[in-house]
Amino acid sequence: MNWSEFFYMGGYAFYVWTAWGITAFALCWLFLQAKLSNAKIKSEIIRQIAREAILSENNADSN
Amino acid sequence: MNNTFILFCQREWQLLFRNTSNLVQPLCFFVIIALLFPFSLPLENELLQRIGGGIIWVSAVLAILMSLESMFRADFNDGALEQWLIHPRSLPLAMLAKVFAHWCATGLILALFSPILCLAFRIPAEQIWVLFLGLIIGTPSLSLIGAIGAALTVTLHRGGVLLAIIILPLYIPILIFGAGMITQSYSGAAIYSQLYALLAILALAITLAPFAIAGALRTTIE
Amino acid sequence: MVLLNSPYCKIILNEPLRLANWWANIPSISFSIVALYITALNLLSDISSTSIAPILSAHELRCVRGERCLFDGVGFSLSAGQCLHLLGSNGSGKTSLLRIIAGINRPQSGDVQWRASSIFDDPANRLKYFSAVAYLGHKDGLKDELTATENLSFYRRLENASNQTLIDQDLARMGILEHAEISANKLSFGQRRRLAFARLLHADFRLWILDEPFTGVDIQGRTLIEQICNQHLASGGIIILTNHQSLATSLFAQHIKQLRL
Amino acid sequence: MNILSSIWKAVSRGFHRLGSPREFYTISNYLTPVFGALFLVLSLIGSYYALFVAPADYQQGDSYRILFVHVPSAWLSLFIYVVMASAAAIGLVWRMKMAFVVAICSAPIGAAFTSLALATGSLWGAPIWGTWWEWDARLTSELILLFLYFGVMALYYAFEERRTAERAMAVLAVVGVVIVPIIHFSVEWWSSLHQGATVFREGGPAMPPSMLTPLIYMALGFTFFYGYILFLRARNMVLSNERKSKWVRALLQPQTLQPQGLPSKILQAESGKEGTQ
Repeated sequence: MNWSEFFYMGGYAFYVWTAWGITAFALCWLFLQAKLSNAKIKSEIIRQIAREAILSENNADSN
Repeated sequence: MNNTFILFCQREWQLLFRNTSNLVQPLCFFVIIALLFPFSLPLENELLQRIGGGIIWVSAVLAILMSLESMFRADFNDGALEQWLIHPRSLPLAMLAKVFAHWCATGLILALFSPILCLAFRIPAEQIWVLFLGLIIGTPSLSLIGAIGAALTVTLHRGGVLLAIIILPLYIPILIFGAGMITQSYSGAAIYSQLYALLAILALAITLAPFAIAGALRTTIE
Repeated sequence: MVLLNSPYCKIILNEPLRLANWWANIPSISFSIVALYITALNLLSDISSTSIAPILSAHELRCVRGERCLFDGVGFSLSAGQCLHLLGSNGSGKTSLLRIIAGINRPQSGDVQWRASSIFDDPANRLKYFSAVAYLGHKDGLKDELTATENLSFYRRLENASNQTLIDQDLARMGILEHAEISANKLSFGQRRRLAFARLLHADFRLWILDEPFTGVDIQGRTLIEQICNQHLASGGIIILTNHQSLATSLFAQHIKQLRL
Repeated sequence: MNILSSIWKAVSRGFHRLGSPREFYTISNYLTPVFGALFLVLSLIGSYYALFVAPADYQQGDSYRILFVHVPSAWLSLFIYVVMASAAAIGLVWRMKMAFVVAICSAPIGAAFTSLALATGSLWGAPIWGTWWEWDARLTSELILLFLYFGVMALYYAFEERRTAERAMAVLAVVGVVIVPIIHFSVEWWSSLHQGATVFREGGPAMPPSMLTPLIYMALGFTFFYGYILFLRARNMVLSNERKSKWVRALLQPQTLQPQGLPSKILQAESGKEGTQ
């Protein structure tokens, strides 16, 4: 199984590999975007909880 | 006569014919767009004849799309829409009447005027009749489906562009069959299959669109 | 529910979709299965239990605008001849509450009941409720191009009220008869409020929902509207209104219940 | 008869239980990794067969291997639209928040797969037709489907109030799903008007088993990928929608012991306050 002939793909190397490359890229992009927005939302909520904790402490101190 | 359909039709005609500006505007828009194409295209007789039907159909679609914007906007701004939402009368039937009256003011007038425009494209007499028939059958479903989009975007202050984005893909089958009738009749073939397809779409639109319009209004009126 | 009992599902089921290649058939089949499933489940849903209650009652209403919760746990019950006066600062959700009671919007949770059955979940009761309620919001629902009489006659025919002839009498009662043939956009704001109010006369609306009825109306107009409301309450009607000034001095003060948001 | 009604109650109770965001979140804790694993296994096996094992096509040589990527994404783009429209219809009829969340989260995934199908389709057609874009029936209906997806997403993001946006988008999705077969039908007729049947007839039993098995693996793998990403995005949306509710707070509470990303000033102020108490 010589690799160079496999990658040559019977002359259509460019089309086949760009097609598969685009698919792989699209799948990874969808996955990464989902993961990144998950992290972003979680950190937002955590920061909000922390901020409210501090606010409630200040109110507790003040009155 | 207090039948919902007649009541709403009369009211809509009263409103539309009271100021004729919103009768004339779609017509002028239709003519201007149709006349823009000859300036931008090569003017050989034979080519113009072949694409004339398609140009008239595209400008009819755009003229109807422009006139849809104002269909619910006025009623929403002065609160009439809210009164219809809380009324025992059937809202889908009222909306069917409203779209029918709106079609009479736009679609019907475009169709009646299209033979005159065909002269500008030197379309032979027999195709003029086919184009007229196609517009008469196609424009009501254009108005009905467009009214769903108008109902969805009535509360948005810049809803015009969005209306075009969400509705134009849904217009493609009507455009294909309508313009297809002319290419068929140009090559001498029978136009019945496209005619039946347009009639089928019209039947589907008349039965389902009013319920979708009523549903859309109920969801977006907050 | 409107989407449901339409011919929508019947059309999809028996329309023979002859699609070209095999993979295109899957969507229509799966969609018709879903449509069948929806209609079947809907038939099985049973209507909530009935209990003796005053004519109009609301339980635990909750409304959210964007991320803000306007009000929560709001409830009241009204019987014939009572008037509910909603009090609250600007933006406290008074208008949203009125729109929920009128049935225009659904509350996020809680329920509004007319004659002991819900106006949102029970379609038959909802129609009966709509024929008995009149909602007069900030926007008065009058078309600018039409004249006063045309506006009024449209609403009269909408309620297929046979007494078409009373239109001039009602306009005279509201003091705008001399402007009967003027198109609505030429009327002043106060005159438009009177015209919108004229719609409620001689109509068999049991429940009036008025959003600040006295704004922009002069002194005679105010006393006139108070007389009409008093007469309506005396004849067993119900009124829900919002007003910034207190109504203690008004004619129908003895009927009033207050609800602070 | 009562067996049927008991099954019916179980189904509808499960159905409604899935309706609540919290139940969905706990269930999806287990389901999401399963979908992810299934996707990886199936698509790796499928691509191995597709690239290495399947013989070269006598007519198109090796360029037909794009089929194993084009057909699954084309099929999936339509499948996602139908799932989105059914979720929208269920959301409208039963006013179920979760149904709207599923519909909204699957719209971008559908748009991604449609553009993927368009790209791979034109790449596949290029060596045969010599041009990058050919008004072929399937490619054109894919293009229209892409516009439908953009229309649905544009409508959702046009409203400020989330609740109205969900329901308006749901109505458009349901209307769209009625018109999709008509669009497909009219484009099929329209393209047959211009040129004969297209060069490659893919899909259906005409394919030899050595080509069909990898195609089925890839199609299943992509479907599980859709499920996986849909669950991820739906969980994100549930978290951000319910950020005020107690169960989200409880869920994220233990993580505040080592708060990352908090500016150091607040940290000292907090520790300083504890020190003085």
